[in-house]
Amino acid sequence: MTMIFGIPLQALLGQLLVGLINGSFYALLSLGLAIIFGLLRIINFAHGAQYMLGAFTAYLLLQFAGIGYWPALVLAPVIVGLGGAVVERLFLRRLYDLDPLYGLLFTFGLALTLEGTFRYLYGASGQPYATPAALTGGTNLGFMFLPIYRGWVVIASLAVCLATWFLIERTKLGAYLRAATENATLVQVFGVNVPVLLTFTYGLSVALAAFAGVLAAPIYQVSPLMGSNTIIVVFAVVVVGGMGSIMGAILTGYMLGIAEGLTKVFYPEASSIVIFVIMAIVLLIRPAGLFGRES
Amino acid sequence: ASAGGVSDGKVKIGILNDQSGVYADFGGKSSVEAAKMAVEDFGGKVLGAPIEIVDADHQNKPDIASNIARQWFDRDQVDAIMELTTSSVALAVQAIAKEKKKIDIVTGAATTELTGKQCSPYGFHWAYDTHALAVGTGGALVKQGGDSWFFLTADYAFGYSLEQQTSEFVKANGGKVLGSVRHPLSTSDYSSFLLQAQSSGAKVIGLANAGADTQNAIKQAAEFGITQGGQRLAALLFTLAEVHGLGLQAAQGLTLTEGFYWNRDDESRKFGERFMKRTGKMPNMIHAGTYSAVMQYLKAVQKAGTDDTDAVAKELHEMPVDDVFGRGGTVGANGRMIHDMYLLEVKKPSESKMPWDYYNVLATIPGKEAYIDPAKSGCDLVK
Amino acid sequence: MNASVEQMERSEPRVVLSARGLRRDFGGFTAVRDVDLDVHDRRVHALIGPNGAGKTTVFNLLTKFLQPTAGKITLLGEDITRTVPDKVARKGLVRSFQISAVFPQLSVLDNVRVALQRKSGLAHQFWRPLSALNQLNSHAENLIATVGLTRERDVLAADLSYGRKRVLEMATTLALDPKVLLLDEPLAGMGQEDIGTIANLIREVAATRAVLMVEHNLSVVADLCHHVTVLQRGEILAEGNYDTVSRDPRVRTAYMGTEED
Amino acid sequence: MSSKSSTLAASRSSIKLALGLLALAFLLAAPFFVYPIFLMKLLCFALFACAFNVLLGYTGLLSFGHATFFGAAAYFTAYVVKEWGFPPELGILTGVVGAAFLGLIMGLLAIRRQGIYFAMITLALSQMFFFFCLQAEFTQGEDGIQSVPRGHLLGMIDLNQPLAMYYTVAGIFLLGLLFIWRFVHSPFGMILKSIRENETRALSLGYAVARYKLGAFVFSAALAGLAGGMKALVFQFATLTDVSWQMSGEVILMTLLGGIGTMLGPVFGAGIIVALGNYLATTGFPVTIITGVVFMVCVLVFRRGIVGEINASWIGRKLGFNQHS
Amino acid sequence: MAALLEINNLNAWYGESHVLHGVNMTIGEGEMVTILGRNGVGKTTTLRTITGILRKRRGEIRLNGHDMMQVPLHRTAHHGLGYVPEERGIFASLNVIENLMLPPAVGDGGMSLDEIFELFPNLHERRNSPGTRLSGGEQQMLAMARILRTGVKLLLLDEPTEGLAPVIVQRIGDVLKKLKERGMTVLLVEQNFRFAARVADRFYVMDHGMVVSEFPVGELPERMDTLHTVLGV
Ligand SMILES: Nc1ncnc2c1ncn2[C@@H]1O[C@H](COP(=O)(O)OP(=O)(O)OP(=O)(O)O)[C@@H](O)[C@H]1O
Ligand SMILES: Nc1ncnc2c1ncn2[C@@H]1O[C@H](COP(=O)(O)OP(=O)(O)OP(=O)(O)O)[C@@H](O)[C@H]1O
Ligand SMILES: [Mg+2]
Ligand SMILES: [Mg+2]
Repeated sequence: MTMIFGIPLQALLGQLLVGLINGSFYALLSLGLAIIFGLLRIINFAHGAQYMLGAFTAYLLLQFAGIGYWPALVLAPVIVGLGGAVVERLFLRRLYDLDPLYGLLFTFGLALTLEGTFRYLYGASGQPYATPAALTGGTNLGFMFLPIYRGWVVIASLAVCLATWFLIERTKLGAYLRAATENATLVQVFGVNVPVLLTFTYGLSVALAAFAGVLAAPIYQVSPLMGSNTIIVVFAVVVVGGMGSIMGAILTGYMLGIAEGLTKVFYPEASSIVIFVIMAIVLLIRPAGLFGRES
Repeated sequence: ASAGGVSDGKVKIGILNDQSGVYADFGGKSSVEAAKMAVEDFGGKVLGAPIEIVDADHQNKPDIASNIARQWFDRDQVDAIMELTTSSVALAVQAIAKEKKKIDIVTGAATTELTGKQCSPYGFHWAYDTHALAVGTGGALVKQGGDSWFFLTADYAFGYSLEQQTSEFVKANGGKVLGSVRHPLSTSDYSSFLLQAQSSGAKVIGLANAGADTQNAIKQAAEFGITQGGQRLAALLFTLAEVHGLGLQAAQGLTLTEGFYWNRDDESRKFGERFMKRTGKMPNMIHAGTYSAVMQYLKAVQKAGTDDTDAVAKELHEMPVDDVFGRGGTVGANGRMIHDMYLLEVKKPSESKMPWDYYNVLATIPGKEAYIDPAKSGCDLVK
Repeated sequence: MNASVEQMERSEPRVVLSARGLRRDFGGFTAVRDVDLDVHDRRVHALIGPNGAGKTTVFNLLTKFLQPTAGKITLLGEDITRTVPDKVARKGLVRSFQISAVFPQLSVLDNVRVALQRKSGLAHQFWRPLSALNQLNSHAENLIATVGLTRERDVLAADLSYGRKRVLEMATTLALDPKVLLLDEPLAGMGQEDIGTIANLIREVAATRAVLMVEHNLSVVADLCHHVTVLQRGEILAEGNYDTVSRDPRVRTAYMGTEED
Repeated sequence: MSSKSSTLAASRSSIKLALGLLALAFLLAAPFFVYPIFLMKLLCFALFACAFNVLLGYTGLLSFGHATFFGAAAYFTAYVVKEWGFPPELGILTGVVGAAFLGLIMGLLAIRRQGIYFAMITLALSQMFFFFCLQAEFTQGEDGIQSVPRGHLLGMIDLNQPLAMYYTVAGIFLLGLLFIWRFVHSPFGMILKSIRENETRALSLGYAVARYKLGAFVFSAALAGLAGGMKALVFQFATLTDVSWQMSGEVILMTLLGGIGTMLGPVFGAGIIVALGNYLATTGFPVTIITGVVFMVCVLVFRRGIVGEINASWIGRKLGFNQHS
Repeated sequence: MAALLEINNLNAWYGESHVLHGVNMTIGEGEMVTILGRNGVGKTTTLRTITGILRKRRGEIRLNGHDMMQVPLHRTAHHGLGYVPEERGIFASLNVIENLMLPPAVGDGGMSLDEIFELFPNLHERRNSPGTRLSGGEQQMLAMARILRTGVKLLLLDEPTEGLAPVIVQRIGDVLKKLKERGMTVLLVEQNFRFAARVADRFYVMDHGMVVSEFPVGELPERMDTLHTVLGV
């Protein structure tokens, strides 16, 4: 058997794949965060809670309406995204002219409230959500046993990331969004309703988080706390990638997922802080992040 | 006047636990119900004085817990505090109770420190501890054939001590430990670790962690086909509430140790169903433990004829425990309540005949084996 | 040109700040290229050019708010190409900003005192009461009087008009007693009366030090400046005294904006 | 006119003096009416929030990792007092020095960036510290360092007497507040203020801005450490709660609620949050929901905080509280 | 000629600084009017106030008789107002085509892409480059072209010739003349006299945030002397 640093090559390949799966969630979440930050200049602390909401909405749809995984994959993001749009309309909008710190603090409060509410209603230990029948089981890839659902997660996240990237980088709507980031006033003068655009953007990014939540539901427990730990790591991912860079956020998400995965093999104790360490190093060397432009 | 030895005409018991945080399902509000059931079963009065239950949510913050504990003792004439989820809270409150000369009975926390170096003449540890869990799952499972182990260990003291104690019993019973991997607290993805566990070829994968960590690990183990592959999962700290949260689909085949199972015999079933009516769920060992602790405390007051702390503590140390939870239990000089533990296996969905019918009882671990001999506990109250 | 200017020109003033081959790229875009600049003691040197020509960028390079891509900068004989802004300031090269730079929630007096604090050695004293700063009052008040802000002494800087803010900024800049003064459009947004005051002030100040200023008010440039450098697209288009430069047809097309006479 | 304004000024300052004396009297008499442990906890958190406010309110830096200093000092104090038998005053001093040292390290990294980046970096670094505390031997993991002896202050005063402990805490609190007052209203504080107002301008005036910010950061960390060390003695334990990011969030909330950049705002903010935490414990209503809602309401409609609003109100103007500097 | 744009007693502020002090103007339909004035007298500010970018304003603005003071910023274009800012406002993250297609069409009679490329062949050549890689002149063309596509009725141009080579200035002059033939109304801010004289029907001269004089192009020669003093050139 080929060995690398005392680890069989096969196992290493498996771990790389596993890292990629993990990175899928980071990519989806940091993508939404990067969009919100890039276009709205708000650090969305509630992103983790909205991820959790996605998972819970899927769970509730199943419990109370008998709506299964596949419809929920579309419905839950729509529902949560609409909720996000309402939040933007009612509250966030008032904060755009203020120091971005207030946006951070508001969404922090929002996150606490959402998590608190769900913990109050459903307890902390989480709810089960079964893997959809079509995706149960796994295949033996030779170097590892790959649960089919995990493969689906990678594909779905890649597809959604790319679609979002396409929407923002390659369509008219995206052109408005990008132009509004550079000079919102001028885009308004051209007759584009930027406020509505911003509402849409926030809703979309929140929907991305919720989508990640639905994807996560069969893997992780559907728990009110599932977002709060993830979100801090995802912040670090976005800082490493460079805030506001969409492709940067996606790539960094996958990269750090893999980096974390490898750390779990070579030095598992450090796997929770490896991303923070990378962040500190990147900030020292390239303060604007790997893909960011210095403002 | 008829209150006799009850100091302020009332016996007040405080249930202090986590009601909104990560351990809320462990005991939480339902434990308060269990305590109230005990009061009712006792008859609502002791020595003619009314019994009152108060409760508070310590939010897992020792400072809030200690604030409440002091106020309860100093101002509200609370006579005893029970449950005390999570070790930092339990240790802090036990220290206060010791200082104030009041009784505390811990059912929520796992650390053996409570009856070890930090023991108190007025402190009791009722439902379980890390040692009992390790003996139960580690020792008993080896006897069932699970003789090679790999640990997934939460990377902090609690995880280490579970792993280390369990390893001892695995080895003591002729098994061997093939390896372990330490994962950070609150890891959400265990696939890396599970792959390592899988490739170790161990017969048993021991989960030396707690709460959401264990749940996620189990769920993902099912996904990676670990149990289908013939390996057995053993959760070192896991209760019925979490099995319920996971669902049998994901939890089937899991081995664990608890101090109570409602569907074990008629008496426990009767208790379970009464509890179910009030709370909507079946009791785990913490709920039942809290019930037992309240009950035993009231019996002790009754027997002592007073609620004076020294007298009650003396009775608590001396009286045998015999209720639905602690059958044939005894209390050591270090405050440890010694009772039988059960090695349990989670049923397949097809085997489960009714809601909450989750376990097969694999073995009963006698209390003497499960718990540290008080003489060796390190508690300086034991001479 | 007035008499005093001519008088000064006779004694050969030394170069205090000089740049050679200054260049700055932003990504692919070169904002400043091959700029050579000599700023003389006791002279007013104007840097003019169309918007976006790179004037502010040159200022940023000289004061180290930006690092040059290439080139060398010398201040009082010392190479300062790779130092940091606050150090440059402590060496005596002080700038004002194109967009008014005051401390809005401090009073006029406090604005000036903050500037005076540095040399007084009080700046780092966290153990002394604020009243320790009173020793700076008379100096500060003098400066405030010089720029004609005495009446506004206790007004918050935020409450000053735009022009008065610029005046205040001059006062804080002067408080540092700089050897070389860089002024980015010091007269922009000022009323006619302030323009007179400040123009005179600049003239006075320049009697003992070097001044480099960016200014679009050409009559003031004509009146004040001994030497004019015209920038266009990051490069020096023309140089010389005002009369020479303003007769240069390239300057007229690129900057002054009239082709006919 | 001048005589009128001077009598107004005189009556203002006498009103302020009266209010100050009233507050002092309250502080002295409080343990006879209110539960002392609760008061002490309040004072610890109030000092913590005030220390935090030095940074946010007077330097314009939002640290999302201040629990590190509070919690670390609690651990240091608890450890040296319990394991090495240090007297309480030395124990607290160890906490302060330790916190200041951590502040220096975190500050060196974080002040390289501004605004939200600064916030994120402090958050990430404090998460690293949290994991360190979780795993380090000396913190005893989730058990925490328990049963820390309070000892005798200066070898004479028995701190196990609740009142002795209370007056010690009150004294340290007042001292800390005085320190902060002096620091903020000093020539150095003036520079900090000018940096907050216009960083580039301060730089162009020749101030090594980074060093001033670092100074403020370390000072704030040290005082947070003072609060943390004190808390370890009051409660006689040090646990992970105090280094968690939720604690960092809580101190922000206290400051925001009381009034950012006001001297006494954080004290009121801390009072409300601590009281709320205690009160809600027995009502069965989840604390996080309330906390979250308070956060949102503050940001949306109440940005100046309680003291800030009072200062800006009619009464505040009359008393001259809203004057600058 | 019907008045397309009427401005009465317009005041505007940047923060606390009062920049426009009662500007009055009337632009007829199909007219091409130029505002002259030294740097900083408020020409740009006047345009920014008309578009509504500067919201701190008082007075009256009527477009086609419609009160524009209450119209939200993103609706002004739909009333037929097109704006080419002084700094051109080319978006760096969009390429030429995207920049060109960005403003939504708000009326009929906008130019087609073909017409635009015929008018500005350079843009066709560079259609796939990022907007900011263009030379200053090309950027200026792009900024104008982008508005011409939308079919607005009134074009506000801020110094379209600034920093451009004479040959491009000439081209832009031709374009403006063509637009005029099509009936487009233009309000131009310009420092370049000769250029302005070539295209404009009428002039406003501004100083200190006010209109100080107004005259038709025919009077230009006899006004030259006074203009020299007012404009300081
Ligand atoms: N940080 C930057 N990144 C990219 N480009 C920049 C940056 N700063 C300036 N530029 C560009 O460099 C050029 C010169 O800018 P600069 O501000 O120096 O001009 P200026 O001569 O001061 O103009 P003005 O008279 O308008 O102040 C401009 O084209 C500008 O867009
Ligand atoms: N954003 C701003 N904030 C504050 N003052 C401003 C701002 N923009 C312009 N001003 C001031 O308003 C006045 C008018 O500016 P405006 O840009 O309208 O002049 P202009 O006539 O267009 O000059 P130019 O020929 O240089 O373009 C000037 O004094 C300018 O300094
Ligand atoms: Mg400039
Ligand atoms: Mg202009």
